[in-house]
Amino acid sequence: MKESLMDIICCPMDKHDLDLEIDSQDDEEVLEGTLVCSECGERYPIEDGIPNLLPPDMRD
Amino acid sequence: MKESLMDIICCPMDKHDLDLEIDSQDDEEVLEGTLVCSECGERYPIEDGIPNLLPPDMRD
Amino acid sequence: MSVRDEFDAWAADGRDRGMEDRHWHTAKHALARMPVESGDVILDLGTGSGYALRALHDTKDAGRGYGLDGSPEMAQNARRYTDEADSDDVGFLVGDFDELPFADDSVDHVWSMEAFYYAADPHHTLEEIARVLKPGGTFFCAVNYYEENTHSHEWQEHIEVEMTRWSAEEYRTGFREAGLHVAEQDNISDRDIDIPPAAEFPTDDWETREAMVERYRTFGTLLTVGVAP
Amino acid sequence: MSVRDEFDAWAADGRDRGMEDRHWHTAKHALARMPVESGDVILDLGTGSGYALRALHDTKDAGRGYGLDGSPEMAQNARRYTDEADSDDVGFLVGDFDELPFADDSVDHVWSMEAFYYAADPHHTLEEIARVLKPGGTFFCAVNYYEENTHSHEWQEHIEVEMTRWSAEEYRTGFREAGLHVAEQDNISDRDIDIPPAAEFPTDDWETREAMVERYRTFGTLLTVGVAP
Ligand SMILES: Nc1ncnc2c1ncn2[C@@H]1O[C@H](CSCC[C@H](N)C(=O)O)[C@@H](O)[C@H]1O
Ligand SMILES: Nc1ncnc2c1ncn2[C@@H]1O[C@H](CSCC[C@H](N)C(=O)O)[C@@H](O)[C@H]1O
Repeated sequence: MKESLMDIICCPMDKHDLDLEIDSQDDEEVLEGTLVCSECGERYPIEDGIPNLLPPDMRD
Repeated sequence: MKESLMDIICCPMDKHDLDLEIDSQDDEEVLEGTLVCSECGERYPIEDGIPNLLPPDMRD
Repeated sequence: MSVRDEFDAWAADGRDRGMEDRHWHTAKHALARMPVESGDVILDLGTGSGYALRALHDTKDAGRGYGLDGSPEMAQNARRYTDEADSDDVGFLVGDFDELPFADDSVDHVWSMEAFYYAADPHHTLEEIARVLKPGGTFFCAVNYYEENTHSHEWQEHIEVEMTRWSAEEYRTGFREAGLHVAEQDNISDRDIDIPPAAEFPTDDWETREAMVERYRTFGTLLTVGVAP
Repeated sequence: MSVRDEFDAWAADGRDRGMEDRHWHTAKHALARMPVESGDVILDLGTGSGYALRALHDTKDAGRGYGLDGSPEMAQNARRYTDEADSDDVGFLVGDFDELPFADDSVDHVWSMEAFYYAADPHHTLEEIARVLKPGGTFFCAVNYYEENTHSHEWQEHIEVEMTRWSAEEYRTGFREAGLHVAEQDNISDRDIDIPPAAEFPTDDWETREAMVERYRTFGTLLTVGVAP
């Protein structure tokens, strides 16, 4: 995912802002990492460049 | 014109309500008459059942 | 020449019905898209023969429909073509696009086919439309005369009323400046017009078959739909 | 079965591309109508192979486009199909229609083709769409599965995710209840599908030619366009 996505995404549950933790990236994109809700602390994985923002109970 | 038209028409110039003066009508419609602006007093003719609500300077 | 003089002459020599026949090819598709609910009040700007109101009344159970036209002869003809069954709900009046004689928030949907560009001040006409529409009401504006349709450019030569030739983008911008949201824009293809085989070109009106195909099938009618916030 | 399990399986056996091919017949017409300006942010709900975003990017100079899908495999495929040139502006994410992970007033236009009716709570999904759209933003909702299209009714038998089968009127009412104005509704005819001559019927899929014509040419795709006030 491009970092510019951070402008418009939010926590699906409480719609608060997300913080980005980067584990790996290339010139263009974040490839692996975590999006963390600044309010509820819920953690959403970024895998193979794709953030997974499913509500936690639908994730697995 | 049907009298129900009075609900939505207004003076084209100042958008105030119009009063209806009827000269002739049948069961359904006003055929001849005058629409008079309740604010500016401008008079708009009804001829052959059709009201003429052109701004006065375009009427003739 | 005034709108009245020009179009009274058209009405007198039957061009109102001729336009109805030709405009119906694309107008019917645009009319079908209108989100008219039973009982809605419709305003038709530059109504001509009045066919659009009769169609909305018959197919969508529109409530009251009012056709405004600057030409008294057009309005008289339109009234005559509207039979008893429809005339309960469909009426005509003479008026000008620039100063609409309708109250604020009084109309559910405004329709206009091949007429908007005759407005003396189209930006003001759009403001008037935004004023009379209820919140959520739509303006379906259909034109064949517009910038991208180069085949229409010469039409101005045949008519003395000044015509506004906007591009598709200018329509979108104009709508937004007047406070209307733009919901869609489309070129509606005229698939009903009869296009002769290539061997018959040039015809009286068309140099080449390609030009005629472009005019009708590709460009067709430009529809812009605005929504009052 | 969950949306994820069902559609991960579809993505794995290539049905994403098959849908793109078939849906394009009518989707292209609906996409062409969208009033997208250069730089607009687009959201594609149930993006499948992601083709709609690539098309808007190529034809209307859309700005950033985001494809949301409940199936990680769909999102992975869509990302792979999006080449370098487009991927600057087109991205994909996994999420659910019911809880959109987008900020209020953050999106110019929402597109969804053949996906909306899989929402577990479609009324809530419409509220979410109204929430994320900027004022004046549009929701172009295209479906082949709907009440009037009787030929689609049996589709539920072949899929374990529960589908919502609204009529055209229920779409209009649902949009309005969620606070969206309804700007247009239309049946977009599929004129690209190949319909064999009468002698070849019954085919594997169709009893009669009339039924096939009705399904594709008459009913086609139901498009409902909503606008945020
Ligand atoms: N400024 C103005 N105010 C009101 N009506 C006008 C106008 N300028 C042109 N018109 C009317 O607009 C019509 C354009 S011709 C189109 C008629 C009809 N809508 C159709 O589709 O066939 C004419 O009837 C003309 O009298
Ligand atoms: N509740 C939900 N949330 C997010 N995506 C969903 C969903 N229910 C279904 N989908 C997705 O919606 C898509 C429907 S198939 C249509 C794909 C594409 N729009 C096209 O026109 O071809 C699938 O990719 C499926 O995974």
